Amino acid sequence: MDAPALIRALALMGERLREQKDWLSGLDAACGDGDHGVSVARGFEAVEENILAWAQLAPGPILRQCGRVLLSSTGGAIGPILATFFSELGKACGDSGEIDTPTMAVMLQASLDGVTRLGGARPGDKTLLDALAPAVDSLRRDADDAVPLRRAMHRAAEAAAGGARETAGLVARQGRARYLGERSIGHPDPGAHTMAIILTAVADAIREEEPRA
Amino acid sequence: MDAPALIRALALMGERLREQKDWLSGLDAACGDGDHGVSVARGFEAVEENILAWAQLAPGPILRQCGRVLLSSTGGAIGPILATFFSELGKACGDSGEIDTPTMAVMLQASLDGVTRLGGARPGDKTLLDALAPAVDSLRRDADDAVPLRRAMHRAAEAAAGGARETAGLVARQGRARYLGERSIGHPDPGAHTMAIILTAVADAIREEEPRA
Amino acid sequence: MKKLINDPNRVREELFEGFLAAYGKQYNLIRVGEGTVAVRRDIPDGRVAVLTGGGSGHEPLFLGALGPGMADAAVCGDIFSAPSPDLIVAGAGAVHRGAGVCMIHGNYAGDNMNFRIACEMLAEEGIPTFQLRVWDDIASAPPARKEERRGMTADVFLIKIAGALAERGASLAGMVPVIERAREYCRTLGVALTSATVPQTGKPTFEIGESEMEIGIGMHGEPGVGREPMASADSTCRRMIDRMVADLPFRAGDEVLLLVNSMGATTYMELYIMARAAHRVLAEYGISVHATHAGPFFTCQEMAGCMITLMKLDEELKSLYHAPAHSPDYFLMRALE
Amino acid sequence: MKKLINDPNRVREELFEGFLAAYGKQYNLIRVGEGTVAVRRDIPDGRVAVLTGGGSGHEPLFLGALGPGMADAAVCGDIFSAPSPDLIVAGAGAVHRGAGVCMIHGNYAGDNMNFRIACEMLAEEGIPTFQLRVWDDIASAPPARKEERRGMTADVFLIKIAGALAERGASLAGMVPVIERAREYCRTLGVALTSATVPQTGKPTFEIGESEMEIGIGMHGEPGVGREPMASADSTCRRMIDRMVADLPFRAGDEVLLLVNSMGATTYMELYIMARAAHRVLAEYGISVHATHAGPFFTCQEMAGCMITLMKLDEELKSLYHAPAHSPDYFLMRALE
Ligand SMILES: Nc1ncnc2c1ncn2[C@@H]1O[C@H](COP(=O)(O)OP(=O)(O)O)[C@@H](O)[C@H]1O
Ligand SMILES: Nc1ncnc2c1ncn2[C@@H]1O[C@H](COP(=O)(O)OP(=O)(O)O)[C@@H](O)[C@H]1O
Ligand SMILES: [Mg+2]
Ligand SMILES: [Mg+2]
Ligand SMILES: [Mg+2]
Ligand SMILES: [Mg+2]
Repeated sequence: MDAPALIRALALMGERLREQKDWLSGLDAACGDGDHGVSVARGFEAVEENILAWAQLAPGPILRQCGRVLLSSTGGAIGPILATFFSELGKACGDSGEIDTPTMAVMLQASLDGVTRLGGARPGDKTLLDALAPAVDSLRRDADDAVPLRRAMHRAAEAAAGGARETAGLVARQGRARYLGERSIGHPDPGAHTMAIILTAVADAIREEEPRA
Repeated sequence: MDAPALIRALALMGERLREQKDWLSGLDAACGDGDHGVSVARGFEAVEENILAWAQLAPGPILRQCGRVLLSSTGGAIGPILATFFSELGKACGDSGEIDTPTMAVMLQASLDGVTRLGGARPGDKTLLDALAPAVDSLRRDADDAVPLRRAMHRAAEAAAGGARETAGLVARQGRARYLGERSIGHPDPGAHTMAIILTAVADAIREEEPRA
Repeated sequence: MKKLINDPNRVREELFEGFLAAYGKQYNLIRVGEGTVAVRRDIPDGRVAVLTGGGSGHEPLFLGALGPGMADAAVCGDIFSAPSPDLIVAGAGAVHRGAGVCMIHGNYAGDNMNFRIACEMLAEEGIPTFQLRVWDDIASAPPARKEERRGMTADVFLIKIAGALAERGASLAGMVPVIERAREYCRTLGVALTSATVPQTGKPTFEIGESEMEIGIGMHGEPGVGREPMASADSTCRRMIDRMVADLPFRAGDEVLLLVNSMGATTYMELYIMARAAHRVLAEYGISVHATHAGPFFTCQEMAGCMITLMKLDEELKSLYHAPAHSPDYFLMRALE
Repeated sequence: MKKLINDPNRVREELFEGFLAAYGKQYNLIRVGEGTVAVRRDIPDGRVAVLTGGGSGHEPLFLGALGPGMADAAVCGDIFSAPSPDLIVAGAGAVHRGAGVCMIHGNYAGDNMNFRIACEMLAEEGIPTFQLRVWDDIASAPPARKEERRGMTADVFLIKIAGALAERGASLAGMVPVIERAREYCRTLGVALTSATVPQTGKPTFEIGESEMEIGIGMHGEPGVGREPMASADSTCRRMIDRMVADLPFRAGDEVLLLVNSMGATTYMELYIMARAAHRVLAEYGISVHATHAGPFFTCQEMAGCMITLMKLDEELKSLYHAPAHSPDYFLMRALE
């Protein structure tokens, strides 16, 4: 995955998050304050305004810039979380112009650690981590088996989507939802679904003719 | 009309005003703030609590005491108006133990002047004066014709009731109703109906065996 | 009717007792007699006393105006009805320090008559009084019949001016022309979005449609200019300011105090947005705002709506506005020099 | 949704501009950069700066707390959402006078993370900070997990204490134990009668039945102890005070500050009646009330409900409470000695 593919991924996730805006806000209304989809869409709108200016940059700087823009324009708890997710991806990516499966595994692991440090959440707390963690595990396995990035990324995205769906069975222990305790069971976590949409967009943006690892 | 008859009249008007409380408040709701009946009933409730203590007094002092009690417990615009009405009746009555038609005419005229001085209203302004003024005219005619008080008082009360009904056709120029201007036409004035009820109770409390003038 | 009260027929007494519990100690306030009269203890001798009052249910006014440099006595009638003369006489008697009592109240039939009777009774006791009837609502009568206009939030500024004059030792006669000029310089207009509920009856004060508003409406729903469709804060505020400016008239170069009053349930968000609009429209007229006060001062239970008061300033009124003052519900705290 | 606003998506900017128009001149407040950060100009050198902030829509907090002896900077996020780190950094940078910045904000996930990132960014610029997360709502978590409790009206008292310490030249490190003790001494509990409408969406923050109330409910409708039938002010207040007293616990002989907060559309009548009940119940516990503040301090649009905050006082905190202070929306004005 190179810079142009990354730019395509950012545009694709922005578009899809805008389409799912009301659905995501609806999920947040069940256990929170119902603004999640609106906040995320607002963040990626700001990203889209900046994308052209980043076209010449390497993947690392693009991801770090994306993190900074999300930090100042998303709002809510999801703002700093997504900002940390993208800036940690960018830091771990360094200056390489091409991201392969092993690099992406290291990058996703770094973002998982960053978000955990920021919010103090753990897998099972019914947060975005419950989509990110399975994606990281899947990608590390595929990196060990030298699976090419497009397939590896799709399997990671599916793991994330599965994780997001499974959050419905969990009791929330972070954010506004935690105040419902048991009553949060039955409602999936909006942040986890946002993460699944992001990772799926990354996978879909990787072109077929990637050189086999 | 002697002191016991006056006491009977006060009790009778209190009872009737309490029965008509909601009707009177309803009239006030049309052009005002809907509290007229409640205020008047509250005032006469306080009068009833004091009536026994006044049984030994002459009519003048009873009326003045009644005015003082209404002043402190009725509230709203009607409080001071009724208080002035009763205290002026009491002042004009002096110490005489017996009220005949000429004395009642002088007393009602005095109360009309007192209420006019207090509120600055004139007949035709759609206020309580539009019931009191016709009653005063009727009583003064009957005083000249030496009509006995019971009959004279009933005719005065009828004149007041007629005046109260006719206020529906007037444009309010006093109190809250005046802010409606033309829109107050079609709604009778609650204060005028209260005055009619008061004068009717006075008439009904006068016993048949009053010595013919 | 969902309200945090106890017996609806005892709200007047209970809110009064709660106010005294909250601020009595801090402001040297005591109850006078059985009724609902609160007075300040530490009023210096020989000084004019300032008394205000009216129906309860409009809090913070009138109790919230008690304090140094503001009101010395507050007399509260039942919810929405004038206090009786003997309550007013009791309050005036308790704060009279030999120089007379200046009474400030809204221009309503019940208030006018009860205060007038009280003043007559006080005169018989040798206590001189002056009765300032406040008539700042431009919607309730044309300029030619100003004396018929309802009293709204101008009380807040007029109590401040009277309190400052009294604090400076002015005589009752000396205060009259200044507070009458201040009254003349005040114009108010309100806009209502929803009505409110009367605690004792649970009934609404008036009816208004889901998407309607009414400019000029009275505090208890007395009709104003007429119902119209909801409009934006900017356009509504412009129309209100235009009418007030034309009414005095305010002229370019004038300096004013601006009060943006919540009628009970209006958010500060809306008050700040209306203040923003007011500042812009006044600037277009070349009228400068000396100070702004936004918040709930004179309310009507949980009514949603906003009242704007403008008071023209001259040098004397400006210095009286800045005189030190302190009261429980932030009535024009000592402004920063 | 009937509100006096313009474009629902610009309420944050417009209420901010209105606030600055109303009080900017009077309190030497200026805007910092493009966002919604208001800071005081006249902060002496070498003094710790006090910064507060959070989502808009809760006015008067956080803007209304700006002023001498109170907050030096207020950073406002969108309606009900935390301000971004770069806004916080801009505000802190503008008021830093060499002795660091003390940040006071509610204990919400978004606020905690954004303020934490901002503090890390400021540390890189050599500006020391202390982040006081306010967690006074006893309904949101058991005493053992206090750090998970939501922040409510205790901000009002804590900003006053921090502002007084800074005014007296305390160092940042020196302030920490005092404001942490003050936080420890604060307990809050709310009761909601109605929900409110979010301006941008026109949707209600939560649903509640016609004859229901909920004790312990969060500002945006986060569930509390549970729905129950409407009850009288006295019985509701007693249950709230009982739980708060048991939680600290407050003991006989303690002296407290009492705040009776309107959540947006609650009448002063109800606040005074709740204050009356609070004073009586506290007296039964032998707990004395040093001072009471009733009014709208921390609201949620036009939500009807009441929040009670108790803060235990010791001699140091009492003298800091009495330190001079002045702010636009009457945040604990200089209390009368
Ligand atoms: N401590 C945390 N760690 C990781 N994710 C979190 C944390 N707290 C909240 N989240 C994520 O944030 C999402 C809520 O975002 P948002 O609605 O913007 O927050 P809020 O409106 O409560 O400020 C949740 O669905 C959850 O996935
Ligand atoms: N100036 C006045 N002179 C005589 N009667 C008046 C005057 N103003 C009002 N009233 C009478 O008072 C009645 C209203 O009484 P009430 O409802 O108690 O007043 P409010 O509620 O407006 O204080 C009117 O029906 C009218 O008859
Ligand atoms: Mg949310
Ligand atoms: Mg009436
Ligand atoms: Mg009335
Ligand atoms: Mg939010």
